[in-house]
Amino acid sequence: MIQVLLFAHLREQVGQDELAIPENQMTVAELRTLMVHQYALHIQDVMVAVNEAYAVDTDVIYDGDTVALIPPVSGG
Amino acid sequence: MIQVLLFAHLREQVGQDELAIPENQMTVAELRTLMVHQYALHIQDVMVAVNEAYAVDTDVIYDGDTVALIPPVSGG
Amino acid sequence: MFEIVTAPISIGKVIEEVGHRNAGAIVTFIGTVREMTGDKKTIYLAYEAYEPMARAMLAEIGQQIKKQWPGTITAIVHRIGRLDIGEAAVVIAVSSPHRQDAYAANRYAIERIKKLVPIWKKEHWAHGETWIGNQQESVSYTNKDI
Amino acid sequence: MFEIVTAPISIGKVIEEVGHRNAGAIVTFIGTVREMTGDKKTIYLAYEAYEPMARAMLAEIGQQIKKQWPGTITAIVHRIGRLDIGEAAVVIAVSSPHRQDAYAANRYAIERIKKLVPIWKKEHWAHGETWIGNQQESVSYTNKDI
Repeated sequence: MIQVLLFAHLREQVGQDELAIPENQMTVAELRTLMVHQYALHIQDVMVAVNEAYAVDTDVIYDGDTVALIPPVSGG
Repeated sequence: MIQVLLFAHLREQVGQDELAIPENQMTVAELRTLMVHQYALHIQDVMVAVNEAYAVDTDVIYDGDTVALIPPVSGG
Repeated sequence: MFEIVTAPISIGKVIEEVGHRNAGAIVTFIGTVREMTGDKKTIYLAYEAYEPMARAMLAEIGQQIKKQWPGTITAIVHRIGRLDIGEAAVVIAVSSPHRQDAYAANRYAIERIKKLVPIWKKEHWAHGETWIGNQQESVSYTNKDI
Repeated sequence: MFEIVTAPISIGKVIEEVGHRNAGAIVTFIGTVREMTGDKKTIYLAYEAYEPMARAMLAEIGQQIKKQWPGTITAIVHRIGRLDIGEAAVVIAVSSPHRQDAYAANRYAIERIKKLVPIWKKEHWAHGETWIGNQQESVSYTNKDI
């Protein structure tokens, strides 16, 4: 199981602040594709963090990892 | 009479914080010469302010003006 | 001190955190909620964060600063939740023996925050609300006019 | 607010002075008394000023900033008299709708102060005292070792 955290407009669009993806292993790129197809999210600008660190498309996500979709930030 | 204010090491060197110069009119350059000859002050680095504004050597000082010798500043 | 808080930020405490006997300069940046952006009037802002990651990244920025400008000490506090006009959203304090480093490091901190730290603000305008989409504050990617 | 004072500076009050509804950024510079300069240990500093001219020049720096960076508001307070290690000698606060201007204007203010405003500091070391001779803090022109 992979936990996916949602923030800002993604959270509002999906209507919940996290999703549970029933996978044991997938790449970040595969997760992106899933988000687009299954939830119709626009995530070109969205960065992905795995266990609180930014990840690239080829990084692998494992069962138990916490993934976060990070839309362009606007703190400060 | 021209009042000359002294600060920092110049004040300490002369031993007083102001001088009264019995002149009716002189240039800044002439005042500088006077300070060097009469009080043995080293004033190459010293700026001169007349009535609280920085002045150049050719500016004229008149009776009643307040002159200040401004050593290199070190505020902040 | 690298914190995400919900209560008003005590600017004095953030400054105290970086002051020490060999600090000759302390530069602080306070990001406050501005009323007008162009001709749009903000009523209030709502900030949210991915808190554990945001906190860790603030601390990491502090570490990078210490490496790049030795002798500096940095503290960063970012507030989340509802913020009204004039309130401080972020306070960054950097102390240094010399002023050049304190300015440069402080500037670096806010630029990194605006690029990388997972915090988002939603502007509540007079006639709608908008998630602000990037650190340049120019592009928004959703705009739900009510 | 452009002042020469003898009492401790309230940093919070200087910041409040420049905060307003359209300030998105407030940058402050606090110049504090540093203990070590190279391997020399400062015990305390004594600042003196040509007060009326210093005050007028601080206000003039504020005017120049307003012209060069429209929309900024500046406040500068410089303390004189005896200052101990860690105490604030000068506090400069600049607010601006956008942060770049606040940093640039603040930096400009301290550079102008260190070059032009008639304020002098005398360092009291463990083994003597020295009038500090220029804003780079590198050349002293008298050095009365006791």
